[in-house]
Amino acid sequence: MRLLRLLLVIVALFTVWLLWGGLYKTPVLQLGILSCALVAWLMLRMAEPDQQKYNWRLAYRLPHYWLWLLGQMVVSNIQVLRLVLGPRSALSPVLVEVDAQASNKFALALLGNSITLTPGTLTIDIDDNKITAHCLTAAAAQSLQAGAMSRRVARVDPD
Amino acid sequence: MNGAVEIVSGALVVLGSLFVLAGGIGALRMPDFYTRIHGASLTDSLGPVLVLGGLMLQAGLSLVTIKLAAVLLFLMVTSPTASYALANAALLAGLRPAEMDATTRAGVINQEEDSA
Amino acid sequence: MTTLLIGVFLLLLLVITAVAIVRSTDLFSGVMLSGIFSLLMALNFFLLDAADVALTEAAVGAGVATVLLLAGLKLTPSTEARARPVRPIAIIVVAIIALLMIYASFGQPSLGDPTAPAQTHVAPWYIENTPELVDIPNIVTAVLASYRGYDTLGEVFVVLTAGIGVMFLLGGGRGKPFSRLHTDPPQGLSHYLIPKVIARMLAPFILLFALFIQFHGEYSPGGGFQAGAIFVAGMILYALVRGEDKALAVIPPHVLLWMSAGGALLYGSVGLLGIAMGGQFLEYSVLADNPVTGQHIGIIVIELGVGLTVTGVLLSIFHAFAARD
Amino acid sequence: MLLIAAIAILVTMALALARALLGPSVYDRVLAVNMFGTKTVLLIAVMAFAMGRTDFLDLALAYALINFIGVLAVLWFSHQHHLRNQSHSGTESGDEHSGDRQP
Repeated sequence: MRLLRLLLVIVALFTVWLLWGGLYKTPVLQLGILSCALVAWLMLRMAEPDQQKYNWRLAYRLPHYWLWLLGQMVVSNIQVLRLVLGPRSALSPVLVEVDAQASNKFALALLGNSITLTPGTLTIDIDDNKITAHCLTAAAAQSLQAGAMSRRVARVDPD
Repeated sequence: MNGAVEIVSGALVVLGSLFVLAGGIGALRMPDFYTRIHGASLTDSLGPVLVLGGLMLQAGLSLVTIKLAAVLLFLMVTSPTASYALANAALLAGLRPAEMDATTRAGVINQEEDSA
Repeated sequence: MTTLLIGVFLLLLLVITAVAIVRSTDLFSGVMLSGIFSLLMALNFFLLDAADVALTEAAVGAGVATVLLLAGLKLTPSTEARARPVRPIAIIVVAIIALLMIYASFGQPSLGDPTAPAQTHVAPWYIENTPELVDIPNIVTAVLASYRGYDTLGEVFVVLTAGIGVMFLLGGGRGKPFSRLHTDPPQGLSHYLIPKVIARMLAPFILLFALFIQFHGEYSPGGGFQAGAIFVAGMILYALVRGEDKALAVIPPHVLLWMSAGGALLYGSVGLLGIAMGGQFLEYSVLADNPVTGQHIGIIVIELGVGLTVTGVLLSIFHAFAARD
Repeated sequence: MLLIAAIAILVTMALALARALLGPSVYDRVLAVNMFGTKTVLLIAVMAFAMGRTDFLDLALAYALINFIGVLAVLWFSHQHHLRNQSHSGTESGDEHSGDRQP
């Protein structure tokens, strides 16, 4: 089982190698397979006992989430664009805490980075499953605390 | 390459670069450090998506597009991480956000001491 | 034309950054500004079509230099010592030399001048003969690894010497290459969740990209120096996030030392093998029946040697700095 | 089109450099470096297309992968500084390296 996982990792890495390369000559491909094996071996040495297993279902759930995130990014970018070009008095920076609905590491990191990626909200600290976010306006803080993003993330990678 | 794709991709690239420019203005105009990160994050979110997306349209279905997609993917993963690390480093050094809510302030400081 | 204008604009920013670096007495700010300097340099190299050099600047400047400088800054006070007032004679000497150098630069052929000696004799020879003699698309690699293999061997030994010097200055003596005064409290950013998760996701790709650059050196920008620096960046990422102890468990100190010396040794042995097979030192053509195949083998092996030495030395230097308190 | 984008990115670089020079805190400078990195990736991508040298995209990929390590090193540096201040003096936090120091 473990060998199978390792093999799968090597195949995945080699696919990335092929997609980067565009150069398919035998010696380079042989060295490529060796390189992928070396990286997989180093990954094995770097692995932590407590680490989360990759969830293969993410492969089709994540793109769906990204599309939704892209929409959010468009909306919030336009909002912040107005704030940047408008008067300073429109700013009302505030710190809020957001509860993450899924508490595994990947989901927390995904939520934290999604909050940062939508301008107007910025993750500045994570404690257990509470994320402290710095918001540019009270309105941004409210929409963040409404929890739509947290629920989406929980659906992508549930505990 | 037909004309319509050319025009759309050019428009995307220019639009994206305008967002990038707005991010630069934001980083310069915002009043304090934490709000400046917000300004700068305009550069890090939609700007690259539009610019690299536009270039991908131009390149069509090829290995160049895949490489651009890889660049975009890695940027989208690393830049918020960098912003978080930066904000956290500033917080750790005692740089406080302006106009902070009193209750959360206590919460943040406690957390910081626990983790250290 | 537009490329030229963009280049001039970037050079302008470069001058401003350089002046700011000299003027700032806060070392931390200096480190950050030199990060910007490095990015600007890389862009300039890129605009001049020197992708190999730009990639080196990118790999060293973005991944390794900032980290090493910060690790060094950990051991020093954070502001620059007050400089002694400069004596007038020193200013006069510097001014005269600067004027002489500017005057001498008028005697040089201007940038890209087609009648310059380098363009009329050396470069055309490389461009004409590389497809036949070495048969690899990236002529820069052919020049670096084959035509000027002696120079590159020298560079590898310079890197190795630098590494040995740092080991002697900062290391912990025989058998203990990296002194660690205490491992408690735990080092690294292991309780920062986002960097930890992201580093775990990205580290394999950085390492893979480094090896990709290593083995595509003959075809596209890259080679041993760039690959080594990027590989080290990946390992440093792991060390920053998990702690240096964990990183030393993945690639132990003695392996690092073997890599540093072994890479240079590998390079030198290829040269000696050339003599043994009836050629001259670092003549790759004799390594196989077909001279072109021999060149390919030679270049791949010496690039590997370069990559090993650069990886071993840079990572050792990082650990030597990071282990000091 | 690509040229307009390149100019916008270059102007943004100048703005980021201005932020780096103005400070006021050291973290503003780090922010500027970080912005500069993203802009470098974008400028390389745009210019690679403008110059017709899309094989140079490896450079953009290298930056996209490793540019954030510098900022993580800043967090690492601050963290170690913080720990050291706590263990040596027992004061509540590392204000010595605080933000609003002038260069």
